[in-house]
Amino acid sequence: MIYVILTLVLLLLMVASAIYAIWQKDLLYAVIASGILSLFLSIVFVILQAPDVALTEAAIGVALTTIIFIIAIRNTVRYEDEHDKKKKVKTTTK
Amino acid sequence: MNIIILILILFFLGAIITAFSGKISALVQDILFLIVLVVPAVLFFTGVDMNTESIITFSQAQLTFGMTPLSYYFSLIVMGLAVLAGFYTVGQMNGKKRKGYYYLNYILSIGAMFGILMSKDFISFFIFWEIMTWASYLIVIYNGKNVQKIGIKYFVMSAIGAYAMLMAIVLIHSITGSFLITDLISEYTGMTQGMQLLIPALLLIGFGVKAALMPLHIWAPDAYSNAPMSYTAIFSGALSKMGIYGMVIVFLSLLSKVPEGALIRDIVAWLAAITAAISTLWAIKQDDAKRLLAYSSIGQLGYIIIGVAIGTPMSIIAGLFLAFMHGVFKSALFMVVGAVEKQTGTTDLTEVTGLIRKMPWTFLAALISIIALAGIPPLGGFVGKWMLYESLILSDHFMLVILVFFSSTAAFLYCYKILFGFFLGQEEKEWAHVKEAPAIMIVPMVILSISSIVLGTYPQLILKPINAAMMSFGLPDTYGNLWKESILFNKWGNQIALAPIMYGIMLVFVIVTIFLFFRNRSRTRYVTTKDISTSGEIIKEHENLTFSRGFFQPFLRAVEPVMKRQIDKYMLSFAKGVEDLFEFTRRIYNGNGQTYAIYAMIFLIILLMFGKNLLG
Amino acid sequence: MEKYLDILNVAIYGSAVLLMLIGLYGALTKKSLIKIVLGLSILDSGVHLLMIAIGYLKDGTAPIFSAGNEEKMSVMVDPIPQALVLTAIVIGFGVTAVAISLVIRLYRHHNTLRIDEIKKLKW
Amino acid sequence: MVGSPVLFVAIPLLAAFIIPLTGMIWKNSVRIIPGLVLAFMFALSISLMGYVSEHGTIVEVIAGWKPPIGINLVFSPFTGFLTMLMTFLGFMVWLYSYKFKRNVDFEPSMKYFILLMLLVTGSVGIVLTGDIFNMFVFIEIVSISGYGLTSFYTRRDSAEAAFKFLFMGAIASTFLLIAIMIIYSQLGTLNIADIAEKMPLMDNKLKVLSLVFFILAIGVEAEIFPLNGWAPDVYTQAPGPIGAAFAGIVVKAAIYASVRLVYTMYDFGGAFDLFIIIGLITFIVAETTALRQDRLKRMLAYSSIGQMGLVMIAFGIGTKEGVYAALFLMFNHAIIKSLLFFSGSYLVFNKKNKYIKHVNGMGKYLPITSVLFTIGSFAIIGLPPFSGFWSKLAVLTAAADSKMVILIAVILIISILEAVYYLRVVNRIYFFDKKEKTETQKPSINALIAMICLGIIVLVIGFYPDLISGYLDRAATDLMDKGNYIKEVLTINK
Amino acid sequence: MKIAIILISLGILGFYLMDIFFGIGFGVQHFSNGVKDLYLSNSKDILKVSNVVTSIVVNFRGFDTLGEVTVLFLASTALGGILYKKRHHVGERSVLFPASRIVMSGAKLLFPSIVLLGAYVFIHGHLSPGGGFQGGTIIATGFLLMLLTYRNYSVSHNRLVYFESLAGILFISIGLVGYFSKGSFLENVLPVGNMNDLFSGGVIGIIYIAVGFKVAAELTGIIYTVLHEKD
Repeated sequence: MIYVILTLVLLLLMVASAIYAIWQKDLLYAVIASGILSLFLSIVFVILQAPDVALTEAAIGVALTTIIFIIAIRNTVRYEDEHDKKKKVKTTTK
Repeated sequence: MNIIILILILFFLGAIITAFSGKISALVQDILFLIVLVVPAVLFFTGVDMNTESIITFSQAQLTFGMTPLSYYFSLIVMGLAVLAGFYTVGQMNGKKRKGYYYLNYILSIGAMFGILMSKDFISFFIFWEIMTWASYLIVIYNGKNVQKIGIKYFVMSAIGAYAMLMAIVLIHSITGSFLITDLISEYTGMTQGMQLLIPALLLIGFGVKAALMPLHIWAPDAYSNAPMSYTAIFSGALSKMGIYGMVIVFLSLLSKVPEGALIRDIVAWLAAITAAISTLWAIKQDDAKRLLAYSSIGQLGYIIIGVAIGTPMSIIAGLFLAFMHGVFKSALFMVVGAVEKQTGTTDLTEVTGLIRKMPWTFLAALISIIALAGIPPLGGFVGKWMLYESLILSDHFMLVILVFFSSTAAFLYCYKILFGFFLGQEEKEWAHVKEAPAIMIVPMVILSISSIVLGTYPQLILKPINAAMMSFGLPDTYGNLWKESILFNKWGNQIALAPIMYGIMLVFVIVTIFLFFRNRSRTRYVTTKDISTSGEIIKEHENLTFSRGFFQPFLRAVEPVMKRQIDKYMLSFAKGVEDLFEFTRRIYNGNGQTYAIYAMIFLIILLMFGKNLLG
Repeated sequence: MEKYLDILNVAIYGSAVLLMLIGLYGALTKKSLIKIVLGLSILDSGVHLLMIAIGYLKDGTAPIFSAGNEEKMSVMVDPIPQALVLTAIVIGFGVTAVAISLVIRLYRHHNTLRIDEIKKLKW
Repeated sequence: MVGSPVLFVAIPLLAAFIIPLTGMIWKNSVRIIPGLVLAFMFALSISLMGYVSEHGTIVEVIAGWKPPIGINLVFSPFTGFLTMLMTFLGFMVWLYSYKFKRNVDFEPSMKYFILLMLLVTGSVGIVLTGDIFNMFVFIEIVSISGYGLTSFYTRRDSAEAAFKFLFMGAIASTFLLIAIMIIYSQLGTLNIADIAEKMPLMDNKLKVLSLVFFILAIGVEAEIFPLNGWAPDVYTQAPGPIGAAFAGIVVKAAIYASVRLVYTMYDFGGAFDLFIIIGLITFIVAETTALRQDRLKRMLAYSSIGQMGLVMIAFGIGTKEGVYAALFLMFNHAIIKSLLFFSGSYLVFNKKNKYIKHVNGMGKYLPITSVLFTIGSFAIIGLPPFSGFWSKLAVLTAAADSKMVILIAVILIISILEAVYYLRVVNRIYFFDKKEKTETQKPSINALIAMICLGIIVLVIGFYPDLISGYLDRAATDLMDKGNYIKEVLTINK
Repeated sequence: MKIAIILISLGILGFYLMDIFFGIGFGVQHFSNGVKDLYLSNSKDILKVSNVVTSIVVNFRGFDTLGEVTVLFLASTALGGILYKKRHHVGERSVLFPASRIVMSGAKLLFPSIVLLGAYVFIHGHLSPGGGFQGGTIIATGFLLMLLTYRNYSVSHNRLVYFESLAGILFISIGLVGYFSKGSFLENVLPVGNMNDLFSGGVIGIIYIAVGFKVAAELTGIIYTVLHEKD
């Protein structure tokens, strides 16, 4: 019973973070949100009796994918609207 | 080794060797070229008979080679012309660029024509047909002028024809299970009615393109005039006859067997008559000798097709006879134009004048060939045309007779134009340096002219093979009985009945000509055509006031309404419209990766929604 | 328990499909290349959840034999989808890494991340 | 038996892992080893084909588990024929690009050859494997090496092309996973033969939907119409030989996958009609688009897509003659299109946008390359006596035998367009004057050898098609015999 | 307009997907004679591997894993090709803010334990959840931590190549040994031992260790390449 509720909550959070990730204009936040999604996903995997997958998802989805996205954002633009490109250049160069 | 296969291999290997022998020396190349043309011809006339048959088996198809009486008759045209034009070619191509390329394609197309005639099944027929097409295509674009327009037009029309034929071939195969022509003929009457009409129609489209039948002729004027004249002699004389060859088979062995065939035969006959009439008008209009002859060829082919399509024994004899004659005199004329072009550098009738003294042999060849073309007795053209008229009248095709007679009469106009434009008239300083063409070019022309005369007097020389060909299609034996069919012939062995009278007329004509010539000789005076009194008006320099300009102007004005509606303009604008339409399909690929993904989603949705109905 | 199972049925499959649709929506509508790649990775997550859910068995245990449960084969959840997802996750990561490097190079080349401005190749 | 199908995968992978090590010691080894491996694969496929034609299909199991459990590789006349074709082309591509990459730095050239080798390996894997998830893995191998190879030249717009490819590929692989899972959830197996046997048990609705997802997923690699937006870009931007590799190897593998689905796994009759519809649309759209192209490689790309549409049509006819024709087309297309890509990329070498007008007058400067390009053009139009004619004839005959008259007409009409745009290029090569002063690049000796090899094959097959028709015939029989495939795989006694 | 089309098509797609998966049902098994039971029993009786996922990944479907490792290898190769630039700038990094001293020393402390954890995970892959992929990824995250923390931390490229190549060669060699001695690629050639023993499962443990090293080296390489990508 408690697992059911926990699962439901996790699924809800997952969908919410997915929507947030797509909706958010600040790509950094969006990427973090997708990392959180992966974290919840790995917990759901544990609940669904898939510990191996959960471990993989936790390591790859949460850590590596996110960091790669972040590096990409560092190398390119932080905001989805590129009107903010110049602002980004100002704020992020040291 | 079968002799037919040997000849084919000789042609194809010889073509390649000839092409590359240019690296050694030009002379070697010329000699090789002639050897490759002459040796197969000799082999053919000595070694091939009706019984030689050979089969090459592939898993997909069997290639069967052998000779029929009909193909023997056409082979006479091809081999004879190939050798004669070959000698002419060596003279004409002397010193030109890309000789290897030209020789290669020349020999390939001759070999392919020979292959077509020797094929007994449709696959080898089609293979050689296509080789002939692309080899002639490569020669049409040899000059490098307008290749994108003229060459592509020729190839597209050829492809339409060839693919129509290919479609017919695969349909035949699906029905009869065999590619053999004889199997088609034997099983044709058992097919469904739709197939009985569809297959001949498709085949006729294929043959009609090469024979320049009306809506499919649009490539011909450009292609004929753009190819080097030594090849156009073959092109018009022999290559177009391949279309006739196919048509003879279709008409005689397929369409004559079913009642519905009469409809197609009438349609084709009418189209051919219209072709003859319209292209004659166009020929009259031309100022360029090449184009003039090209249109004239289309018109002449029209007569031949009429003869073949009408389908009475007499008309078929007429058609086949005209086919041979057309090969003879039209090749000679194209050679004449080629000789003039080589010596003067142009073929514009309004530019070149008065060559009669400079190039007498060429003039002689042109004169005789033109008399033959116009159908004036006693030359060969007359015999063919007479038989054609007679057979048309006897088979109640009066409208056709009127059309044919009209165009035949109108043909005098352009005949005169070409003779007058090049050879008669004033001598110009511009052409003072012109000399007679080299002997190697003159000899073939003269031989062809002589054969025109000979065939006019002794038509039985080729009536015999024609008769054999027709008997192989189950038609009655007419050889020796032609007097029953035509009043032209007398009882004793197909002699022309009127020959003495005709020669009498001819003699009178010649005498009168000589008389007039000597009488008026003293009165001739030389004026220059470009120094005309203009009553004070200043002539612009580029304005050419040669008398050859605006020839037959009133006549052309009279027929202008007919000529305004050019079918090739419609077809070209149709092609252009189609191509512009494809500009839109191209816009589907708009470069945005996301749009492509959306296409994928829509594709998925469509499949999801209708997949059940589709897959069931 | 049947009732909860139904809830979970709707919830798990529903959220997996929802994740996929959200990911696809992001990939198909967003103009930023990074957002598109992010959408694709969310799409992948949804599919992985779907696959694991298909292999799940009611009241199942993880497919690992320990000293106690050596005979309880029938209650183990299906290990095959798990193995497949394991492979799929790693492959998905490889694709994402390549995609990100392409994004970086596109930015270097075009100085923009908008996909509708990167269309030099068309027609 | 000399060797086993598993070596087709194991040896290249081993080589791929070794190459970075040997590259540190001997720099040229990164070029030579892939060639040796590809040659080995080709030789192996020939020797196995010899074995197969005598003893029947080879089924090789992995890790000693019989087919429903373990993964198996099937080397039948059909898959073997495709393997032979692919490895041969792979070797040709290697030979062509051996010196081509000389002016490139060491590291990228090493990567190029590793990726090329694994591209071929992945394609061969797709063809040989008897397990759908394994097929997915190989498809991903092909895709990722494809992305890497496409974006090889950093100065072109290659990243854009690769990204489009990746975008489509990622979506496709997602749906491929879904399709695999639908099948697994119903039948509990991943083995193709096992699935084919159990397929009647499956619910019809799920069957339809899973096939739809499969078609979407594999269609991306097979370049069927609405999914092929990436293809022209990739062909244009990838290095010249890679275009040939895509046209000759990758697409063939994808077509194989879709054919295996429809012919073996599923038992829908309507799927064949779907093939014809999709193939026809692809054929028409691609060929009409190719007519209006002004860049050479893009034109070749659309033409290649169109030819694949024709292959789909031929497979959709569904008779043995149709399969024969389709295989013949695949063979011809692989050889001829590679020849065209090889020679074409020298004709427009060093030109930035690779416009068709850049080939003007090249006949004088690059005579052999031009002749080969011309032969290729004539062959792909289907003019006899080149090899393309026989395959076109086979397609039309097969269609006629199935009474598809309108289909024949459409194919022939579209073929005219094909002739037009190829001849336009050929005319330019020989009859136009070269305007620009840019340097032409003479083909290096190895590239010339590769091109001449392909050209000779085109001519030889044109004159004597029976050289391969035996292989084609056995392959077609093998594909049509679904029951035999299931029996061979499931009753292997290992 | 475009958005409307997309939304509609996504809606239809969602409908069909839901339709499919509700039909399949959650928590139930549709097939009776699938390969699942065969995998479970074979893993227990023949291979003596307690983690069935591991036995599937490494042995039953070992070919997939080989492909998967290849995919990673390809990804790192392709990535290197895509981001290749002529000038090498080892030592430059693109992390923006220098890490604080606490983070630095914390990372130093954590790094060995992360590596150790990773090694444990892949060594015990056949006994407990985890394995080569998971362990390799964990080790890679350890390197990631170090790379992020220390400005000048650099991983020797050659060493990565050694690890990557040797591990890959080991994997395939084991497979080939199986092929040449037992007749089938990747077939077990070692004694299987007892269940729940560290030395059980024959070659599975060795292969998983090789996979672990390879994955760790490849992922580290990927991160390293991307991280050093700077304009």
